[in-house]
Amino acid sequence: MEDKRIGVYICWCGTNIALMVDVEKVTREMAKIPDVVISRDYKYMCSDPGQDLIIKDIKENNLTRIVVASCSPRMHELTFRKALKKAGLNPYYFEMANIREQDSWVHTDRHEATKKAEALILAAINRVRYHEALDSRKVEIDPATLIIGGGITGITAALEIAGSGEKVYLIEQSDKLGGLAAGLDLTFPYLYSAVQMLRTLVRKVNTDPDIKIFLNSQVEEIKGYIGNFEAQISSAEGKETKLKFGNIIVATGLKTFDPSGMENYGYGKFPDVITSTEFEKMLQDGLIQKKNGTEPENIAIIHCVGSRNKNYHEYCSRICCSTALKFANQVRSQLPKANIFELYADMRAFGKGCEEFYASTSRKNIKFLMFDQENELPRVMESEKSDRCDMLIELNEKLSGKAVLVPADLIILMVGLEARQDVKHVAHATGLSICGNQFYIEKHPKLDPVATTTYGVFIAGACQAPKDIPESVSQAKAAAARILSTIARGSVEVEATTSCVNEEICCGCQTCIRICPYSAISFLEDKKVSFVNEILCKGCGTCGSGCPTGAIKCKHFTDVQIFSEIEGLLNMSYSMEEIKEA
Amino acid sequence: MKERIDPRFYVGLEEFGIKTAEWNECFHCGNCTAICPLTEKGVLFPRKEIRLMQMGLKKELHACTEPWLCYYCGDCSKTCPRDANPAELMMSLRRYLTSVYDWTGLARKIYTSKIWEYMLIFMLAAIVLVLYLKFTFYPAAEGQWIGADGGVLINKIAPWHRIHIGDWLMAGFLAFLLISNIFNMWYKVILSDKSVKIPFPAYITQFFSLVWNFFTQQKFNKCDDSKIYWYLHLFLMLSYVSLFTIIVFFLKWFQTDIIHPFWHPQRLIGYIATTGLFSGIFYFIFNRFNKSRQNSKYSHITDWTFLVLLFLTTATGISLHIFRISGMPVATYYTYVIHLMCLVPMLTIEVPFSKWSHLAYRPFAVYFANLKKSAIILPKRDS
Amino acid sequence: MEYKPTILAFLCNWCSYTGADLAGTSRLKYVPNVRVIRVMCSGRVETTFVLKAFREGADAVLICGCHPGDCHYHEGNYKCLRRYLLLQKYIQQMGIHPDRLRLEWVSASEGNIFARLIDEMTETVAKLGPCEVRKTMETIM
Amino acid sequence: MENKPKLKVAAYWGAACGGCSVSMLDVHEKLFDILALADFVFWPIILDTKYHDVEEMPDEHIDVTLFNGAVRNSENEEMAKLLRKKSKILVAYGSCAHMGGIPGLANFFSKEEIFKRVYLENESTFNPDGTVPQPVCEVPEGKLEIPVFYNDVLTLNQVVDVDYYLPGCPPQTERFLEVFMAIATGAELPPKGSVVGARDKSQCDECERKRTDNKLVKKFYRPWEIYDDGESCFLEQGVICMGPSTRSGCGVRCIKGNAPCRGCYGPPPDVIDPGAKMMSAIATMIDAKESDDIKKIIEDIVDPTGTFYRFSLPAAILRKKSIYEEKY
Repeated sequence: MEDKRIGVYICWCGTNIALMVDVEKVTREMAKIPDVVISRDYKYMCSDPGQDLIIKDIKENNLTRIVVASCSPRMHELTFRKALKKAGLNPYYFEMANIREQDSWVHTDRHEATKKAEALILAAINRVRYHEALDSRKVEIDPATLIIGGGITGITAALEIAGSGEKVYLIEQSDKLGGLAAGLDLTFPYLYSAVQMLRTLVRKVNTDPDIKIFLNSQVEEIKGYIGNFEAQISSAEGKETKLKFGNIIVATGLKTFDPSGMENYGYGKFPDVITSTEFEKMLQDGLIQKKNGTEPENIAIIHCVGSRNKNYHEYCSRICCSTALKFANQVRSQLPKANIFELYADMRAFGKGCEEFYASTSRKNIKFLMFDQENELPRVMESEKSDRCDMLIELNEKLSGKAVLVPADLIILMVGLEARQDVKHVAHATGLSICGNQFYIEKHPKLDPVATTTYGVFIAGACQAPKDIPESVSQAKAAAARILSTIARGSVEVEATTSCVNEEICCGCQTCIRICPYSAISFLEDKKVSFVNEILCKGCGTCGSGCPTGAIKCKHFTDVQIFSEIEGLLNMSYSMEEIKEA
Repeated sequence: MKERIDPRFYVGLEEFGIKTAEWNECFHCGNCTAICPLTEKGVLFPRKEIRLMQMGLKKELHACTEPWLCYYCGDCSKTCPRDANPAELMMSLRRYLTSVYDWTGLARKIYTSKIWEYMLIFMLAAIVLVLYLKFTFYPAAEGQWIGADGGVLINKIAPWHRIHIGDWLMAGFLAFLLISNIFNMWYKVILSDKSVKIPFPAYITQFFSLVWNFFTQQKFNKCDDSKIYWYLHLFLMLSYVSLFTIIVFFLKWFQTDIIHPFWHPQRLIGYIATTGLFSGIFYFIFNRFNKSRQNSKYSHITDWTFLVLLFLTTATGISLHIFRISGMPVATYYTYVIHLMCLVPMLTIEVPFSKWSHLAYRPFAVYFANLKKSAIILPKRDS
Repeated sequence: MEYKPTILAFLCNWCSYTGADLAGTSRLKYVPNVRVIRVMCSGRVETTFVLKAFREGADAVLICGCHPGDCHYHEGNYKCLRRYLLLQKYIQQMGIHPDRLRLEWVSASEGNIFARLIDEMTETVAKLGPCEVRKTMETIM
Repeated sequence: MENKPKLKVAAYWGAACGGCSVSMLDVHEKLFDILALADFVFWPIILDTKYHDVEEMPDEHIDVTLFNGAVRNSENEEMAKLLRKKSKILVAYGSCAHMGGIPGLANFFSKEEIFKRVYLENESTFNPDGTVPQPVCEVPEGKLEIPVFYNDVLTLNQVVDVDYYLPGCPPQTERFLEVFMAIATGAELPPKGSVVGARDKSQCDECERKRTDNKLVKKFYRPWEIYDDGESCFLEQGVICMGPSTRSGCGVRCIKGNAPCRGCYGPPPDVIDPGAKMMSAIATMIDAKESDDIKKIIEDIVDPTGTFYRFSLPAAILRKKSIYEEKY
């Protein structure tokens, strides 16, 4: 075994780490560890000068292993691996200690935090000793792309990709393209017609030779990996199609919240309590009227139905406020005499032109009444004959602190957005993770919002979180651009941390074969041993811990690596115990 | 019972100076309440009134004493980020509330239509003229009209007891209206507010605040930056009240044939009061002209009418005095009638129906507000 | 000085480790007794690792994975659950208190849950006192 | 050939059942070949040599010592140390010396518990004065000393440095012969510390039973609880078989005898703790997703430690029960 020359680099992250961890002390301590040739601290390791520092040291002091203690590896592991590569060192001769997200940011006792940092770094040093050189593999990219979801996001992405002559498969569950946008009349804040907008887009998609559309269809399961996916598409008529493609865009969007569960709004009980979706339909048909066909005199628009409320969804659905303002405008122009009430919890008219839209709307004698999500929500009640209106809304008006009654003949519930029922199915098929709100999780919330942790799978539009049309469209184009760039390159590098079988040891018990979720392991009848297809393997390591002979090695997560990590973490904490006793 | 929102409430209130375009802009940041020197626990104006306006909660608004507690320093309007001009809303609300308290409905007419206002003024003036011609004597050539001291024998022209009868009729009339309106106010502010219940003793214990505020207007003092405004306002008010009492109750002593020496209280008080009135009037007129002060930026027609009438009354009053001591019977005769023709409409219109009524409503508002404070607050929401 | 237990935690990369990071990015505070080892999937956590941890002096071992059904690798977390339950039986046989080994599901969005979990677990383990396994193994007679 | 000095061989047993010695004697007629190459200088069960004879030998006088049995008391340890000193090559012979073996299961109990059970509570023991062995006791004739009974059972390499391990309970005589001959004929020896007389691949490699990849288990059985079909993999029948994490070399004897492997041959290379490895593997085979279902299935594994560590407890990561047992 070649001698280990380890370089340890500890990041201040400005004050983020240095405030809670005594970086200089840790640096000194680490220098004492055997095999550690260099131990440095630096303001921002991830910065270019920071990386150059490492590269320089590797070259000058021919370091063979690098440990960086800074933020989460989920943040910068790749950054530093690249640096190692630059320096001509195998990128996997690197280990990271997370002393920011899991130390300096979460602890309040500087001494303790410093001790913890030492333990974490020691563990990393221990571990990196046993790291082995791995080479990341290149895989060819199938230029076709699968887009799940034929909403405005999916359509835009499809057009974008097909626009540069690449094949696109567009899967839509329903019988027509357009998604939620297809249900809209006008769009806020400039009151363009959504219908017209979509019509042109859909026409383009339908006529584009590079786009193959599957209506009433859904993805059964997706096999493979970036560049070489393979999927089973089944249509409502039970027609099965096999597709091959290199990348996936998930643009499944969201569905509107069903208010039937909220008895206080009496949806379903009162005929003239309708959802925003139903009202859009009404507007598309061009006539605002009650179920009995007469014209409503008092129209109440209730915001945040199912949104920003602990009992339903805590998040803000983002589109409802501006839509409600749009409604107010449309009602005002159709029924100049009508009394219009907006019952809102908070007016969130963010985004270009929307605050102005709110201001102009508020000057059209529209009553903005605030309710309190914490307190009782507004309650719709039957009215007396004497009230001269069909319904009354009981409301604790927040700004005045008065309990009041709001007359209403037509009540529009601004229903929020929520995950579709099949979100889990799609997540499993595509290997995406779902957050607490059942939205797909992006790779990085700020720096990489359309990529996901699964290579070759991108998310765009509302399925990642509620979004309005411009946001969805720009995400669609972003995702498309990402894919086009990989197609242009023709191949991509993928992780090397897979499993492999030591044929000298494997006894062919075949325990591992069913363990693998990607059926990457097969049994070689001739040799009587198991074999891992490293292209299919995604490196979860479950087979390794299921193998009774120790024949399966999980690269980069080997027993000995983890053992040494454990020793590092605990011995340090033991010496701490002794310190305490002393 | 919860009050129902009335989106049309604001309709027709523009006449009082309630500018929808302004208060509608308010988005309730609360700066006005924060800056107001009079805001205290339980009295959170002017945001409250704006909100009630926006929501059209009539009952709630009528139960408000706050407009009367505001002395229009205008800080709220200065700091308002939306130019919702709360101060002016409070001013306009005072006009509106005056009309609300007034059961005859005349106040609303006067505030909302010039025609009505002037018609009333001229009608009253006419009545005065007729009565004057009927019950007084023209100083014809024959007969002795000049006294030994060279002053006009005014009681020969307009005998004080006859005038006195007129005074009393008027005073009675005013008193009746004013008191009944105050009862109306009490009903709207205290009785119809189900959330409070006033223990009777409070009425007595708080009575002092009524009197005290009537004379000192110390609240007013708290909110003004330049003291001069408050002093002049107080001076004017006191001069007005003293003259009013003298004329209504001590006319015999005030309207004499003999000319007292300059230092005689009768004359002295007269002069001081006149100065008080004049300085006040001129100061206010000046303000309303150059709009330097926030509270004089916007002038309702009735504000002008009031000032003009008051000015004329004072002016004619003092010139009447001058003509008398300088022994000019005819001038005295005519001036006297003009003086009455200004005075009577001024009082009859302004005191019960218009601006002048605030001299009663303000202290009562403070009184009622204190009553409410001292009262046990019952749970706000009826559930 | 009051006794501070050491908890060794195995977190799966996709849910729990991300959740722990979230606790950091949202600046939640928890006790500094936990030492985290990142594995790609809770399915990788082998009985050997847990025993090793106790042997090396961990007072408690925590395994966190994605919620059932949410595993990034489909079913790794179920495999982990099975191992965990068998281990529980084994360590109890070896005289280790069951509370010293825990399996919890922490999703990528549950930073707060992770933080609370660490605090609460530290408390329970602190009540148990130091884990004597390491000492036991070191003493011969 | 003639003038080549004979190999000096010693054999000793620590805490053992004697099976190992028998496995050596099972060479039958091959004994002559052995004796042709070697002299036994010390072997208590067949030669009347005494400890002091060994003590008198010069260091490294013995070429090979085959030490079987675990280290349980001071005598075992003393002799292990002595023989180490006197031998060139020390071989841990059999499971007990290798991993503690069956006696190692005593690590479940403390010395006190064991004495209590054996000398006081044992139904067949009559011991009214409750006498328990004392290392030293005074008798009229003078002072009596017996070895000190340790609290733990130890493997040989836990007390002395071991050159080779010859696993098995007992080791197969053929394997013994192979190894012995290799040493005797001066063939090239594997690196120190390696396991000899066993293959790297584990049992399944030699096992003739039918195996598929379907190792999902809905219920575990102990061997007598089911009718073994005699041909399909024990694991697939739900019988826990240590075969996968046990070296082959025994010629899959137990399995051939329709009994699942118990793991006496010890773990394949790189496996630190065969029990743990096997536990890990067995757990993944459980065919259930809900905790309660899984627990139910696990209930059938009545005694995990006894099952997975039958021969290897003292060599395991947790080599004994925590003496500071926690109450719950």
